[in-house]
Amino acid sequence: MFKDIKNQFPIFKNKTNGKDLVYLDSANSSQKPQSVIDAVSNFYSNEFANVGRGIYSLAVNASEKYELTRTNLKSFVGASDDYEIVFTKNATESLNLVATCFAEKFIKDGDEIILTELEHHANYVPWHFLRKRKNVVIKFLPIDEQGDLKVEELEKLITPKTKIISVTHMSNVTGSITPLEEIVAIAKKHNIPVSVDGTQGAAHLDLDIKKIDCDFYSFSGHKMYGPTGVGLLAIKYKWLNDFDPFIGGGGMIDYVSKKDIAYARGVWKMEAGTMPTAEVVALNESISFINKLEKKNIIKHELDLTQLALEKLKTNNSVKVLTSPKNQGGVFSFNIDKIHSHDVSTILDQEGIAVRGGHHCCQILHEVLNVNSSVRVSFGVYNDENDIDALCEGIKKCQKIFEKK
Amino acid sequence: MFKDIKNQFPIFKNKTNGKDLVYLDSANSSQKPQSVIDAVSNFYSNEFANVGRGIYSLAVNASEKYELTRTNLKSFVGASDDYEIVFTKNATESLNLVATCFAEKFIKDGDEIILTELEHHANYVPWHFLRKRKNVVIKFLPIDEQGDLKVEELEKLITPKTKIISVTHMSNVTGSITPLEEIVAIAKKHNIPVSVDGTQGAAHLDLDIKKIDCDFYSFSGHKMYGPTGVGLLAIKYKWLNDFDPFIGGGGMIDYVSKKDIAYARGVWKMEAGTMPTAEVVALNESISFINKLEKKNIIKHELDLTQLALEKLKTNNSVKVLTSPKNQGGVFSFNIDKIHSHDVSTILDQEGIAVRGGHHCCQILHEVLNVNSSVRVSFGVYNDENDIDALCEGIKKCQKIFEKK
Amino acid sequence: MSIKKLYQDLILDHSTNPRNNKELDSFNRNAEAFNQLCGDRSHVFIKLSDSTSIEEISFKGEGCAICIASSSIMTEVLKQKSEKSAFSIIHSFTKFIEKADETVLSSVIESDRTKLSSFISVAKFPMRVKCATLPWIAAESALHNKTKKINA
Amino acid sequence: MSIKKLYQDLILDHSTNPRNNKELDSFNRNAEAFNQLCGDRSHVFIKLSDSTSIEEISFKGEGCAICIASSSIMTEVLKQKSEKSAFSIIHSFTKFIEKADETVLSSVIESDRTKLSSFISVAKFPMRVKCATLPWIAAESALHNKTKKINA
Ligand SMILES: Cc1ncc(COP(=O)(O)O)c(C=O)c1O
Ligand SMILES: Cc1ncc(COP(=O)(O)O)c(C=O)c1O
Repeated sequence: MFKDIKNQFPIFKNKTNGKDLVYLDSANSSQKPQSVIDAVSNFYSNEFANVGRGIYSLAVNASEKYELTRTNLKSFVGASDDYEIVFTKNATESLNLVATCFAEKFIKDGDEIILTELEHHANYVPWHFLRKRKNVVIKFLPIDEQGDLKVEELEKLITPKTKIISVTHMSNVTGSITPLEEIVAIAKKHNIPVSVDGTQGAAHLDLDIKKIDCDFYSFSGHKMYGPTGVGLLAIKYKWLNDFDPFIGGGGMIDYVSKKDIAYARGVWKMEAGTMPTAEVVALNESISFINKLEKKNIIKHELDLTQLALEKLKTNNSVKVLTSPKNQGGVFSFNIDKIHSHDVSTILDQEGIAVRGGHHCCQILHEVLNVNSSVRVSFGVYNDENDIDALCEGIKKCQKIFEKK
Repeated sequence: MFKDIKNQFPIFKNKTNGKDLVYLDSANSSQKPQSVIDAVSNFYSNEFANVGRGIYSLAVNASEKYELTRTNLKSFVGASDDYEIVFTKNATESLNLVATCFAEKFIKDGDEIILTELEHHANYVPWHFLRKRKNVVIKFLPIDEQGDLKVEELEKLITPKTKIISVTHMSNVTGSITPLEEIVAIAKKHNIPVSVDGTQGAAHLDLDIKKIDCDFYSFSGHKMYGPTGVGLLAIKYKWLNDFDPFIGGGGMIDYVSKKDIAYARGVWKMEAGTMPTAEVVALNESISFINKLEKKNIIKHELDLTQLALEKLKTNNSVKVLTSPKNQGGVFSFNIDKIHSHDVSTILDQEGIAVRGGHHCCQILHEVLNVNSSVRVSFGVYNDENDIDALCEGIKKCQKIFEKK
Repeated sequence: MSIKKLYQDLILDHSTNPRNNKELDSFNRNAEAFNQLCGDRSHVFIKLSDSTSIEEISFKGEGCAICIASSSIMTEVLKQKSEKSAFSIIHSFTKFIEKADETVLSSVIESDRTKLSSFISVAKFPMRVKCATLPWIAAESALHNKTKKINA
Repeated sequence: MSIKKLYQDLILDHSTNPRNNKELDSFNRNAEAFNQLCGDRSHVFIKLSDSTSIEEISFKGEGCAICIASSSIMTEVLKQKSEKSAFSIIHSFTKFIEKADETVLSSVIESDRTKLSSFISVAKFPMRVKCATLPWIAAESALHNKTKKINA
């Protein structure tokens, strides 16, 4: 669908192990289009200054660009005025911010929170900290045989002690898409805020935060064709008022004396120290890149590839795809009979194919599915049918090497 | 001394308000040499992959480059095997990490910590959090009339309840350099660890962490000619073992189940989620850049400029430099009689001169010095005598505008 | 460039000799606004009569020439105004600063308009806009009887 | 390329039919090593005799072909060795893997050397080095009588 789009990504000009690069690891991090790379260089070369501090022209211009990205991100996530965008260093920091700041004010010893079996470690470890610190009880919404969340069981997990529900937008292992609106509707009945790990959703799924109506939505720049070093948090404004700051330093204060400190308000309270300036500025180009292609085209493109890949792999009896979700995005994982995922990854790499082997930071899900690890395939806008053919060939190669014996 | 060095910094090719850029705000953030800018582009264009997760070639190569920066940073700070380097998002996060992780394990209600009147908000607000959370008592080592720390009074501030001392390497307002070795010697007698805010030191002062023998040294990439989005923490290895992680997520765990989590060890424990990959990789070029010029030349260059500037400004009776430290780096601040620092900054900006007006995130110091704000001049390798002449002319212009009345 | 238009005589006059620069002996409205970016602060005191007209108004504060001049001129302009017309002037001035459009001030009486229009160049210096509007934010807040410090 | 050299017959044989792949009924040394990056784990059990020679050795673990083969071959090689020569072999093997230099193995007896040298290509795959050395790290740790799980 996106003809010649690989040309916009310089990485595909190079060979990997003598082969054309077949990049099937976008769920890990996406490659970067030239426009984003140029935005970084350009900012450093012509416009660099620290933002929000100087009042000279360079600094004013830099601050305006920085804020422009914030404004455009609001439209990108479909936020109304109720929401603000906070910049962090990655989705992981956003999720930690939510867990820590929320707990500080609203969670007491023995309270309960609900996660799911699909969660990435980034949406579990921060809550585990609270388990250590405050004896918080963590409950996991289970998945069914297809790998989809059993949303119908959510109600049963909720008690008067349930203080927050935190769920992924899409599994980074199986591609199962969470029915967020259903979950939020149930949570609302009980007045429980919902935090969404949108790291896999932001670049690959329809995103209308007003419609979802969640309280927090965390995601990462580097997974949406943007630079590393910048994370995002869409947050309902009211929480910004309620929360204490997560990290303290310059730029987030109002007034400082030896005796006391008054914090700044709104997003400023949460952005301490020199922020990832060039990264935020360049992120604006990622948004433009995605908007130009149009989300609905991206979704269709990646889904078509996923369907095609799954169909082709079905003909190979030794390939076991982990689950078959009802509602799936452009990610799936599999194992080849008797071959460990790392061996698969190493052998595919020799063919120029980049896939990730391991547990993809989802050890709980792997335990639930009773596999030690898996090979993950995830798509981006630059993938095409040739990539799938290369994958199928590569898998045969793995089998041949291991059959040899 | 560094002839034609401006050519290495593309920002100086452009005009600011029709004038050549006179950048005197390096203490805020330094401009970037072409080699650093190219390193970012190059990494994204030819070598990008997420580090530490994939086992395909691109990922392996990226991980090796990432670790190479760590290795080179160890030499850069003069670390022995006792020290490790942790990557963060900025110096502010490094300082928060130290305060939070240290306090979690070693500070209890009513304990005391010692800061100084010179500290940047980044080395005060995180400790203020503890004051709120644990009733920690914060004491401030005062400065003398010259603006230097009264180190001789440190001993008096120490009590059996003193748990840590955290001091800046150099004031980002007055340029006063802290006698770190003296302070560490006193602290050692009482078995108190010392954390150093090296944000101004790393690129501008002699740095031999073994000799200083502090426990923590926090600094930022963007102030050492490197990219935004990456901070550093040099930390004595033993603390890495003692500390719990600061932020939780992927990459910092050993093993995860629904019931419990085992954290990774060493630096890994502290690097959760996708790190500022391109930033860390490019930072290696900043180190090379500084090493090639040689620290001792940089120090001399910046000191010469500072002396020259101070001498020239002495002839202007309306200019009041805040303090005259005995041991000064390439930073100083001043006020012009009856003209507010922001007005000075705006007027200088029209002449292409970038200086910062305000309290420079050091409100306590300004209160101690009994001024509301000041104009700061700070030097980098690209400054020269012409910049000082421009500054002196610009100051006269300010005076003329305000005399007009 | 417009730097001399920014620092016009009237602004320099008011910044070096600010009028009504004190705390009122008696007041029934007050509010403080604060510019986090630069540390400027403006504390406005108002004595509102029973008929809700501004009998007296003054300010204390720290800040740049623009901020002090704006505070000083504001106290002159708002004095003796009814609460309603004060709100209207505050609103017009804020718009005027942001848009650098003098027609926005057309409803203000001429003697006031002359003073206010000396801030015409501020819009060209985006970081200074807040300096000019800070005391007005404080005044509006005071009139609304909010005493909490505002981070403008 | 060297992918076929990496997955040599001997390695594939041991990875699909690992020897001594169980927990010993009786043992007096054991340790577990863990590769955080990929989740591989190797738990080594040793029965050390009074004369400190390795009477029996076995492993349990999860991991890739390289890791399992290395574990299996290791148990064959270390069995019946004295503690001292076991340390020496562990040391040589680790060096050999890192440097891809067969001469490092010169002090190892020939029948063992043949087996160990099948890992010669691992060094060309940096991310796989840990896979090969993981069980050896566990064995060394067990011999040192450290039972704490190691994150290798
Ligand atoms: C002395 C000092 N400490 C800490 C910081 C904070 O550094 P960063 O903004 O990179 O986190 C700065 C810079 O603003 C500084 O000058
Ligand atoms: C579902 C999910 N959540 C969170 C994360 C963490 O994102 P980051 O590494 O950018 O912090 C990832 C990516 O690894 C992810 O896939």
